[in-house]
Amino acid sequence: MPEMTYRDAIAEALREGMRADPNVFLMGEDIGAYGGSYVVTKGFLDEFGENRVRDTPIAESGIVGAAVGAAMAGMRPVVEMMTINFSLLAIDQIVNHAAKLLYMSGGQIPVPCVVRMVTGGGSQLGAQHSQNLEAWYARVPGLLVATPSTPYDAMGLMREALRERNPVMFIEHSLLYRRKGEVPAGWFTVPMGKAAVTREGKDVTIAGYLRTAMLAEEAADRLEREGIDAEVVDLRTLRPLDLDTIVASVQKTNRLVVVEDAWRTGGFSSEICQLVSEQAWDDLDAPPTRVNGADVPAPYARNLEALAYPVVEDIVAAVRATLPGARADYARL
Amino acid sequence: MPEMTYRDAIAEALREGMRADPNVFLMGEDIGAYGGSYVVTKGFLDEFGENRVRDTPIAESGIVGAAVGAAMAGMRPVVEMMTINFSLLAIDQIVNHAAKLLYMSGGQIPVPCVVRMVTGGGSQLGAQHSQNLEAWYARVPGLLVATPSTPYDAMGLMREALRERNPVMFIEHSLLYRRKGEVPAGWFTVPMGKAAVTREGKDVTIAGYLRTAMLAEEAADRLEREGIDAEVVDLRTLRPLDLDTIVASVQKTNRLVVVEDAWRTGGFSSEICQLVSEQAWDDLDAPPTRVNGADVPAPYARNLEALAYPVVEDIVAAVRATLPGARADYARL
Amino acid sequence: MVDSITRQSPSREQFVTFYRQMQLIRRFEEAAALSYQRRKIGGFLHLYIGEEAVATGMIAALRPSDTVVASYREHGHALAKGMDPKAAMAELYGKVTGCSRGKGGSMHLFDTSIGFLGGYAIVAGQMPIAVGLGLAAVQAGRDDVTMCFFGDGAVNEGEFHEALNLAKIWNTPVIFVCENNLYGMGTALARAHAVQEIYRRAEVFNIPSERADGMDVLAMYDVARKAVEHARSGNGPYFIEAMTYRFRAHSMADPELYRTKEEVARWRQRDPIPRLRAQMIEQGLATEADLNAMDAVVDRQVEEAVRFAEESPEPPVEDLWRHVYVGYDSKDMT
Amino acid sequence: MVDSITRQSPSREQFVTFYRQMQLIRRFEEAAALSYQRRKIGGFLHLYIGEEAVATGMIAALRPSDTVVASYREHGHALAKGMDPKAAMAELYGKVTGCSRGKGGSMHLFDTSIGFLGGYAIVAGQMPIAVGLGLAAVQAGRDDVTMCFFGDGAVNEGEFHEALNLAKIWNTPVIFVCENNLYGMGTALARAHAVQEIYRRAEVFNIPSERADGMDVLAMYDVARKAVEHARSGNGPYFIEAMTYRFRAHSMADPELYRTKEEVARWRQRDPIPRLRAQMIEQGLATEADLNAMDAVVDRQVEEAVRFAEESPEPPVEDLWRHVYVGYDSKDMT
Ligand SMILES: Cc1ncc(C[n+]2csc(CCOP(=O)(O)OP(=O)(O)O)c2C)c(N)n1
Ligand SMILES: Cc1ncc(C[n+]2csc(CCOP(=O)(O)OP(=O)(O)O)c2C)c(N)n1
Ligand SMILES: [Mg+2]
Ligand SMILES: [Mg+2]
Repeated sequence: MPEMTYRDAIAEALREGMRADPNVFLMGEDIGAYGGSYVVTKGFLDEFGENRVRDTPIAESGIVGAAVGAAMAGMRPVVEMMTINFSLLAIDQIVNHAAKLLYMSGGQIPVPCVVRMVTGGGSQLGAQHSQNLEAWYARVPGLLVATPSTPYDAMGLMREALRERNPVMFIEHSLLYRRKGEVPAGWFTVPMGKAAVTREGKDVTIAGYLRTAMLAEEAADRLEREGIDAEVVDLRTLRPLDLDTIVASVQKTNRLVVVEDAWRTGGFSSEICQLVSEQAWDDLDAPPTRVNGADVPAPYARNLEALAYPVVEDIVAAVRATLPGARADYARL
Repeated sequence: MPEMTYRDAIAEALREGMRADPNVFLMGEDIGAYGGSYVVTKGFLDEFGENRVRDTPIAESGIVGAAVGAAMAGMRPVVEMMTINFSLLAIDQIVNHAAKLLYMSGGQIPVPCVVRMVTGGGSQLGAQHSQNLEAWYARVPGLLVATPSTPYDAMGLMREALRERNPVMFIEHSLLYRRKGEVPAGWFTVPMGKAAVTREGKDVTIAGYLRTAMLAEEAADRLEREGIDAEVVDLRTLRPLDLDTIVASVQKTNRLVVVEDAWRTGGFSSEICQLVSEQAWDDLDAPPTRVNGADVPAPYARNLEALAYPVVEDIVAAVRATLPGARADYARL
Repeated sequence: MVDSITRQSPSREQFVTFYRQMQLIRRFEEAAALSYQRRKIGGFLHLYIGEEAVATGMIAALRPSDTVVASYREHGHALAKGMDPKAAMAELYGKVTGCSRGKGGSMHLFDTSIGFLGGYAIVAGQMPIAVGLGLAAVQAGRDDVTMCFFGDGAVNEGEFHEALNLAKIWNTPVIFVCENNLYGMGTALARAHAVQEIYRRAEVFNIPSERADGMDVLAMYDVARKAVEHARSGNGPYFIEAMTYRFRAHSMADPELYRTKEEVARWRQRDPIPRLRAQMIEQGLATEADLNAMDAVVDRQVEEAVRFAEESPEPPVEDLWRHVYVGYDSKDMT
Repeated sequence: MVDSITRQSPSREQFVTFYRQMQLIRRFEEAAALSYQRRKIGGFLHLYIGEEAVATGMIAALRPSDTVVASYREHGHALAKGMDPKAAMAELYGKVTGCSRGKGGSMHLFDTSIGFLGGYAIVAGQMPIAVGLGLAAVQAGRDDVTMCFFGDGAVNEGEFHEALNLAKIWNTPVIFVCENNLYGMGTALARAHAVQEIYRRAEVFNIPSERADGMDVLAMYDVARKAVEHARSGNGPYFIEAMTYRFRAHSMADPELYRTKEEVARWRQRDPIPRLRAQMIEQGLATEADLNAMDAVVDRQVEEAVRFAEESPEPPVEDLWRHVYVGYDSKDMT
């Protein structure tokens, strides 16, 4: 099967979507002449022209609001929000408008738009540019939240996003853009709300999304060498969340570790752990566990930043702590 | 002891704070001539004048940003954000600025400001005016989040907020303003991060905050009649969260129900449940349970809105489901 | 200020339409106030009484495929765009027969079939949305226009600024109508605005703008035609500041501490409805009796609307979980 | 545009100060670029090369108790306000000896002891903060002023608009300095701004405003004195649009697809440093040898700064959890 990067997979799905549907158009800061801050939309301006690849002023709320309005009127705008940090300036339009119009109008007004945004730290961009805020959007009734970790999922989910009838927050992790993976040449999609078991195992379930789905697989490799057989679940979308797949896995392994780059307090990992406690209590042999980023604004210094996000060792340690005999250590995690 | 309303308790603490410290001043939309949307600052303009009771234009980001700047320069601004819904327009200044300046500056720049906001639904204000978003702020390192439910706590926490060296999100619930309670005449404060056990019991722990702390007490009364002895914990602040008090209670009762008006998915209740699973796993006789608002934008119609927020019966049912013999029902909750 | 084009005298029919429309809005609002006092309507209620000439005159220049968005003070705009008063009143009552199935309420009227696209309760939130509606027309090559109503208070929000700039650089057919009623809740213009000539704010975006007398429906209609013509011909946005006044409180909860009774009384003398009435009589377009007959028709319409609302059923409880998503079960998201 | 007051000819000493300052910024930035290429500096790096005259001229009009805020392109402003180049470079290196203990990085320089209050990476985020700093002076009855630097791109953000209005209605002593370098990242002015005369944006807030030549440090100093005098005397905010140009890419990652080499070359001919140099020689204020000697001093200063940064220790690991709160253990919040 052909290999492709995560970046190219997103670009390809967008290009294909624009070719197929004249209602699809892009808006965002520096997506055109500049080529996109993360170089996803390179070449788009040449192919589709200024009308369908709209460079915008720096005005996040205005842009997202305009996307909402365009979507209400039957277009299918795709906004590049550059990074999720800047989406805080547009969050009112996302949460109070995009997510609520269908409901407030008694079902009259769907808002089919896609807001792409880069999440995550790890590149020494400092406190204001390194947040993982996707859990906030996953909290909001009315929004869908896609969080692909592989080129395959990125392409498949973007294809779905482009034919969704609901607003989709499409979250990309900056450290994944160069990730390569197999992507079939033919048509496929990845449905919203269907997690992937990317590795089967019987001793523990490790769940992640975006970068941490990749990390979870690395941790599973490492654990294998210790004789621990981990199952890995890549969530792929946070809303809808495929709880059934997680629960089914935990029913087999009896242990759960959820890994997330985001701050620990109030992260989506606690939601998932709690859902599993509710639905699979009798199957659990240890408390569901989280591995998260440190609850601090992102520090700039390389050595500090390295401590602020989960690494494979953290996952391995968390898994070990769920295993029989290790429970006493737990509180020290 | 003298009785006082929740509204008057907040007003009194503010008035007293302004009298004692010339650096304290208020800013907000319609806090002066109009008398405050929730009539908290009535009479303040007359007593303190326009300079210290600043009616502002409708410009949430500007106002909060100005408060951040004033705090950086040694003042102690108190912003009235009217409702938490509008704070989405200022969330960048709160999350990316107020919460991060101390850290980014390597400890140089404290931001001692208070942002007051009304949270909650239940008054048929519709989808855009009825959200409970306090969990978002409780998620952010750098912020403190106070959530008083009684006049006593409101006064005590506001007094603390006015001498804090960190930004405090002071959350008030609109349905509590008329609540009366005893407030001693002398000086007292309520420290950040100290929950209150408002009722002792041995069978189950019910935790809540703001309106749901009150609801939890009502549920405990109801349960008493059924012979169930519930302990009630009023969290009082979400960040810091007094986990020790919750865990100590659960170690006694072995059961936890957390009640919250907010959307279920990603609420602070899941965080608390998960924390208790982590710290008191062996003490739990049933999965920690949540009672939440429905995961929908708030509907306007009275009958629908009544279904969107927890009522006493929901808590009672959740408690029953945690008791021996009731487990089979659990999944149906 | 842009020069006024020569005023064309409207036909008798237009006078009658304006009169009926304004009277309908007035009576609708009065009925709503009564129902609110009877606790039949919940939440906030913001009345448009006094400002009827603005929505009436402006929207009269639109065609059905054009769209309108407004703030929470939008009953008048909805009715002017053609909303059935029954559906509007039932919405205020939170009934399933309401235009938003009772799920929106007074601040969130919607009816896509007539191009009335809301009803927004976040001050200025509708402004970028209006730009998007206009942008859609540009993208699709349609010549529909969008009319966006907002208050003087909205002018200081960042979204006002972002929306105007975007509207201009994208050359979108959006007519911005600032309903300057001199107060944002209790905050008087002078205390919130560095510059009080709001129409001037548009100048720095090169958007043609002008002030108009919002207490005169004919003046509003005049400027509306010019603005619509401008936008529909591909010349981009247009900005109108309508000087008006709300005769009632900001919402039903407001004790009006911030203005004097005299000020209100002064403005009431400029009431757009008696004014039009007098003009019609003066110009021989209608007699007192004609106008009274029209009033009676309107009264019946409003009574019917109230009765309809009273008698309609509440939304079914399943509606709580409906309309969160298209195509997903909202109970099954986690 | 406000009329220019008569230019007072600066003293020789001032010329020397300006020259040294601009040269220090230039060399500092060049050294930073090298260190970045050597991967000693992480994250984004936005160089101020070409724009030195703006910060230098403007900040020269301030006194130590006045405050300055700027964007992520703020090394020059920090140095001009008196930051030790060692502390600045160490911050870029993420060392504990950095002005922000290595926790801020290139975009977040802070030094309260000299009134340099950041270093902000959210476009326009510093603007309402500047208003707050000014407001604090008003509240406390101090006559300090705040200078707020931001780019042309920031002008379209809602916060720009909110900040200007607040600054004016509260009569705060804030000097807004728009560094119009013609691009926001790769977006040219004309493509993002409905009106390209940015200083005009201030007119609708009744804030006096003018354009100045940002490639001429003397011109900047002139207008700075006028603005500071205005603000310090209690007349409220002032707005300056400095026409300038960045000679380098937006950040080190930018391949500059959006402008031509010729355009850059044209602007390089207006480089403020050779220009001042020529003026000094022409006016007999310094010889080539004098200026070379000054250059050598600056070079040593920058070398020292780099050495200091290289040799300084990283922050201790405990620093990860420090400075989240004053007075709380940040590990103990839940
Ligand atoms: C973002 C936001 N901030 C504050 C409010 C509260 N609020 C509701 S109406 C209003 C005044 C708006 O005044 P104006 O725009 O002049 O409209 P008017 O009510 O006069 O028609 C305010 C502050 C809100 N709904 N949304
Ligand atoms: C709110 C926000 N949106 C987008 C960005 C990404 N961004 C960083 S710099 C920049 C361009 C800013 O241009 P300008 O204000 O002209 O400043 P300059 O870089 O030219 O000095 C953009 C869009 C950001 N940092 N913050
Ligand atoms: Mg108004
Ligand atoms: Mg620029």
